[in-house]
Amino acid sequence: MELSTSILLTIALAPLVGCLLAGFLGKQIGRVGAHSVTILGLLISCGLSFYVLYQITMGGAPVYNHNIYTWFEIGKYTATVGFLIDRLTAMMMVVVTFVSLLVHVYTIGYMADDDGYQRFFSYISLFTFSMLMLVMSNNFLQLFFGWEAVGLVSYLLIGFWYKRPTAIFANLKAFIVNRVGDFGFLLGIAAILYFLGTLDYATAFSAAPTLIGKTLTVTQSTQWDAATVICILLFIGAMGKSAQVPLHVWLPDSMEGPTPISALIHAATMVTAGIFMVARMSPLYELSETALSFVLVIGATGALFTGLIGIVQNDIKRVVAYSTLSQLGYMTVALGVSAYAGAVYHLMTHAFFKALLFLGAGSVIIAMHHEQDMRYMGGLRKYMPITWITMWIGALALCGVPFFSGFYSKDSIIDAVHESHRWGSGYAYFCVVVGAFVTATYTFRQMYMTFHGKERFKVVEHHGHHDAHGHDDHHDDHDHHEQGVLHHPPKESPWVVTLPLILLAIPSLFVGMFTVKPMLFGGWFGESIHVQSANNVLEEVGKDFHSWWQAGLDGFAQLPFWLVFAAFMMTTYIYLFNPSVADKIKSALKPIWTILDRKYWVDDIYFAIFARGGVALGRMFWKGGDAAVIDGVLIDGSASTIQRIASGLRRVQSGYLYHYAFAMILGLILLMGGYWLIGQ
Amino acid sequence: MFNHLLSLLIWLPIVGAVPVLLAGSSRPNTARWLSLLMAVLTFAVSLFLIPQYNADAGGMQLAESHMWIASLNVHYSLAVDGISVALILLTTLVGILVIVGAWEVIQDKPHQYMAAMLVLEGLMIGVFCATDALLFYVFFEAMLIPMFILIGIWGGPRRVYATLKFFIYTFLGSIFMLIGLIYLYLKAGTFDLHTLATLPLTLQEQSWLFFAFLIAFAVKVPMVPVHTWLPDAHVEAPTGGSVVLAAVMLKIGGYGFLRFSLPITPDASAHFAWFVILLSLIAVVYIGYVALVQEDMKKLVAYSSVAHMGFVTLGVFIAFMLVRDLGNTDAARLGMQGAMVQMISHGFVSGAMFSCIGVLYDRLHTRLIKDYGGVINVMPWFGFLYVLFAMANCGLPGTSGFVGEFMVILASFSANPWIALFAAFTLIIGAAYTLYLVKRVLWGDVTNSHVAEMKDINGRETFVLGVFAAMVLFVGIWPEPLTHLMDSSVNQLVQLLAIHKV
Amino acid sequence: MITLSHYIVLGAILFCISVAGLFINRKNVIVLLMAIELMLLAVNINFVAFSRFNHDVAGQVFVFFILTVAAAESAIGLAILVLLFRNRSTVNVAEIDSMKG
Amino acid sequence: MIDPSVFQLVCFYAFAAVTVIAALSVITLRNSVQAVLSLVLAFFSTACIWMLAEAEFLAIALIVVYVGAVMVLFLFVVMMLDIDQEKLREGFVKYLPVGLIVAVVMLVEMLGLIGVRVMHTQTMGVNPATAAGMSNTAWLGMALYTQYLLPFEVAALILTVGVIAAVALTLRQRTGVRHQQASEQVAVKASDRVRIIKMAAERPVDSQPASAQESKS
Repeated sequence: MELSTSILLTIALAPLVGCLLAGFLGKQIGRVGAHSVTILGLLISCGLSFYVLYQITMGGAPVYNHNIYTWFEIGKYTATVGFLIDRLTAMMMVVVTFVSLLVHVYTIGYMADDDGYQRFFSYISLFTFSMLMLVMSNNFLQLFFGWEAVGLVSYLLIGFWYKRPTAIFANLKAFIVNRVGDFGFLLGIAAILYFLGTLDYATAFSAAPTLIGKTLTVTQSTQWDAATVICILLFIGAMGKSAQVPLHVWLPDSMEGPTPISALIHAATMVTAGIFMVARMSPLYELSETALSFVLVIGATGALFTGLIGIVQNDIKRVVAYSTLSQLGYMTVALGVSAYAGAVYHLMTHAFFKALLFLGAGSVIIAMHHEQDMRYMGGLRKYMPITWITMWIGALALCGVPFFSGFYSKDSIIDAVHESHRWGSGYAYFCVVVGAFVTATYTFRQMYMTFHGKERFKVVEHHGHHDAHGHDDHHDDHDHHEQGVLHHPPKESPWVVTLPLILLAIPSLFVGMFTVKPMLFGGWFGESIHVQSANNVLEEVGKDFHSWWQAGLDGFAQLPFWLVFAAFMMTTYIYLFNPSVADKIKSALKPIWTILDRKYWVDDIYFAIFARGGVALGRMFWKGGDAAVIDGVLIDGSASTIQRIASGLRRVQSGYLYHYAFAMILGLILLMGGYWLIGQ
Repeated sequence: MFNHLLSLLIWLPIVGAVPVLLAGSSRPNTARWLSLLMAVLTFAVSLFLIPQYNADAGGMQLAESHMWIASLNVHYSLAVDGISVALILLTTLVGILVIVGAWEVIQDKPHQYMAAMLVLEGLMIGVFCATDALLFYVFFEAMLIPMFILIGIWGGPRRVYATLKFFIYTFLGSIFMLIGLIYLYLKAGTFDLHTLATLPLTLQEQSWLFFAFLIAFAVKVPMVPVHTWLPDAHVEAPTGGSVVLAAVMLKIGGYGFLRFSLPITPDASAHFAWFVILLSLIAVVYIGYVALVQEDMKKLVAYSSVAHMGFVTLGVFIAFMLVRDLGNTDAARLGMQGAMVQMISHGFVSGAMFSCIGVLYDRLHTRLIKDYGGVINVMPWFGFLYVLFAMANCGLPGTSGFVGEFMVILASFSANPWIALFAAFTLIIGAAYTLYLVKRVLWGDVTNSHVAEMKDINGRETFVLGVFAAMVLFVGIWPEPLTHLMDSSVNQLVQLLAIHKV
Repeated sequence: MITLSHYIVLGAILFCISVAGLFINRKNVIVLLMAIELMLLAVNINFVAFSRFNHDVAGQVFVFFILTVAAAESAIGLAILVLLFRNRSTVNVAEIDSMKG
Repeated sequence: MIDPSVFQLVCFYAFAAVTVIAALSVITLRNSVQAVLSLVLAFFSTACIWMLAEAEFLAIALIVVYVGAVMVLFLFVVMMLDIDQEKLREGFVKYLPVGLIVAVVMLVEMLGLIGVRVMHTQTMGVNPATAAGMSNTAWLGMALYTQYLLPFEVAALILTVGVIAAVALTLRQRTGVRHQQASEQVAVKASDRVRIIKMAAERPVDSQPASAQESKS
């Protein structure tokens, strides 16, 4: 049965309606009204998304690809707005709406005392709309619309607490770094239009083989392969959005935003847009080995080196943020070896367990009264058991412990890299395997520092004063309240917070077992993902795959598991039994620690070159170019030259009659003399 | 009425200015209401253009012609094509908004202010309608007078410097155009633009004429390096003056390229297209950096106008490259259409940005960025609109600012990837300067007690900004009506490009 | 035998004398006015001479007009002079400099 | 018997010499009154020269109008104003060389340009007025009242305007002098002179009813 347009429109627009209601009528409908309308919108959207997924997979609905309206039509170029619903899209829709729905619910608890409650709901519903437009798009224009719109919402949400200087710095940084990516992305779209003459996915993909042999004249003597140029340009966009090295710098800073959006935008959905995009463009990427190698190396670098930074972080959210960077690297590696299904699969499992970890971290932060520094936590497990257990599930999934969802996705990526013979795959294999150890290290360190060991905070009861110090005004006096001192003991978060945790823990634990076979090896994605048979590493991996049970058991015997185990042993020793070792190691490896703590100085270099350099350049252009040369020399210069001449001439205009008479007569004499001379 | 629709559009506001002026300073409210009535009437009349103009047919329509100066064979001849219609609608809409925007703001001689605005509106419509070169020139120059008055009387402290600079700059530029027109007249014996377009000219003649026109219109657009009058004029102009200046008057430069450079000197334009493209790219990159470090909000937006207008000239002249060198007329249409959409869009976006600055200025009487900070705390609705316009200014999809830039970048990639690369640089630098402004003005904690006392926008301001926002979103979400209106006209222009005169 | 050149040379000499008068009496408005009268006289001599020698009435008619206008001019000039003296107690041109930029 | 033409030439030289000397004394004499008188002399001798050219009307007109009216006006003004002669002579010596050089250069240039030699051959010939069979005055009058009527009228107008302007300029409005304003006297109305007011015959007892009554009426 064909999917109906009205259902798809409802899916996309329901969150938008919620957003508009909560945003414009926030005061009128109140807090309850705001979260009711947005959650209702999301419920509709999520329910219908599940229905669409069901129809596409089980109901035998054909791929939906129709335009809604024409955006512009000029000559042979048309741009439209429309939907393309295939299995890839359907899966993304479910992931987006499901995580978003849970985050909406979670927000009720997390933002309970915030002044900007309605505004927040409006924003996250707007985000959901934008993200749906991105994934449901059937053309590059709409993709770019969604791409930038999620960037906008991300900007607004990172700067949600706009009074914090760090937050408004972070959101500016995020937007501009994303724009650097979009710069490449837009050029990529322009290249597609130039080579393929269309912005429509289906037309472009079917015409993709014609790219072979086409080149782009870069200079008179240099020709670049068309497919490579297109793919690399598009991937630059993905590097910005999916925070790949070297455009990753915005993601850790984006943790300035409230935790729900860290979970929704900066872990589960928006940052994976780049992964989704490359998977969607697989027919193009398959045409260029060079571009895929580029993707592979970038991804591998991110997977390992950003993970390393995670080890030295003390902010609970930043650990998860760096882990996100690292995991995005894994997905990119999968793309790089043509294991698109693996990447998307990891995207899905990651969406669940990373959202879980973020929301769990948020739950901890609520309990700690917006204290995010793990050095002032510890032993929280007895105060908040649900958070503790669900976060452990997420942590194990992240580490890729067998039978957890993360295991199936991550392990198959590692295997796929192993199978690949692409240039750079050796380096990538090293990175992802070592990355497994690194992942486990920072994850366990985080869990131990947060939930286990000694309590490193004091509880000082302040009766009568505690209303004023509730966390409704956290962002105001966050800075001046003494670290490590709580005014009442930490307690488990309310059900609106824990329910999403539990609902996310379930797929984090089980989704891998049930979906690994069809989605990774069963060709579930069908036509949505195109892999050339020579590149099909997942098929190679799939030859050894029999069942989820068998694969899980096999997992215990493989290198990644033993690396995780080693990391487990090491962190257990250090953080659970002998915390002083940590400081010793830190001082012993001071140079390395410094490198990691300074994040390889990438931020500093960027800030020095691009921010300060840009301002200095601008000042030079302004003062030197506009003010000095154009205005000073050309404009005011010519004016003042005229003025100088005029003031010289003005002296002649003395106002004395006899001067004028004299000049007249002199002129007469000269005239006559001249005439006389000529007459001679 | 429809036979003289264009004349009506031109003269309604100009004649309407007389009763406004007669209302005198003793009856300011009568003057305000009268001028609003005139502006609304003009807008209503301009709406008739939409059904009257046949967008599918394109070409010059609704023509009227009368002998004006018989001894010089000058005609009072008017006609519009799709591009003019779009620009006229923009003018009449902005005309209403500036009058509403100045309602209580202008307390000093409001009747004269309103009358000047109405006259200016009529003259600008005249520029967009004129199909006789001398008539065009008369409107083109006459426009300076009300603007000169607006800045000179209701302007800021350095208004004398700014008005002089503005006037001399533009006047000097148009003198060259006049010389070019006189040469053409001596050659053709007429000022009729259509005849001039078919006049055969050698490449050398065309080159001289091309540069004469280029200087005139480059000043108006303005292009680097003759842009420095714009920041000064904007800074000193009253809000309404800035809005009209940015929203409509700059467009006349771009429009002039289409009406003069393109049909009269196609070969020279193609020959020197690289030069204009280079200047446009410098405008995008160089001016972007200059905008980044501005300390005055109006200057910043003024510089961003220069950068955005760079896309207009880029789009127009990239078409030459595409048609002449590559034979890709569709991409040329895309680029030209992009330039046109960018003109309309920039009208809304920059108008809105200047209105926003006006709103702030009315409250704090300063335009320096450092005097603000944390405005969102006290003016949330204003903040919402300001962010929307800022996003439009940095070309976010879904706002009108994106459409034109998108089309031009797509077209320029087809011409040369490097041009597209530099043009697309606006994505980064545009976002940087706009959002850096937003960060310093809007976000953050309230920085001083003056900001703390600011009141959110009132109904009148909400109306002005709301109309701008609606237009920005409409064009951004569904540009097809706008592109369709101009498409056949753009197509005909592109056909003209291909015709070699030598 | 009187020839045309006699008259013309006389006119030229008178004109040059009055030019010299303008120079050396640059301060005294009265003398300046008189020098201008002399100049007009020189011109008139030329007109009369040309009229007589070329048998054309126009020259003498023109002299008539010049006399008329010169009379009006000196009347107004003297009136201004009187006014000037009344207000500023001087006819020294050097002191009349309110137009000086 | 002397040849009439030689006599004419001698007369011309004599009058010309007087004219030049008179002109020189106009610009050099220290005393303004003397200068004006010199100017009168210059005009007078010029009139004689014109006589030699048989322009009798203009010669007489020059004497009557100029010497009789304008020069008297000059003299009148010069004598009326109390002018400090010494101060006005400042720079006389200083500018004398410049003035002389300019004058001489100009003279040389003029004579050179005019081409005196060519004109030297041109003789007076027959008097056009006599040829037309009328006197010089009639000859001039014929031209003036026919061909040049409009300029003549304009000239008259200019003279009138000049007279009015001269009077207007020198007219002095003295303060403290009583004038009769005829126009105001004629335009006066009865209401300007007498104000008739209605008032009660008796003094009101209290103000309240009185004001009420007043407003009623």
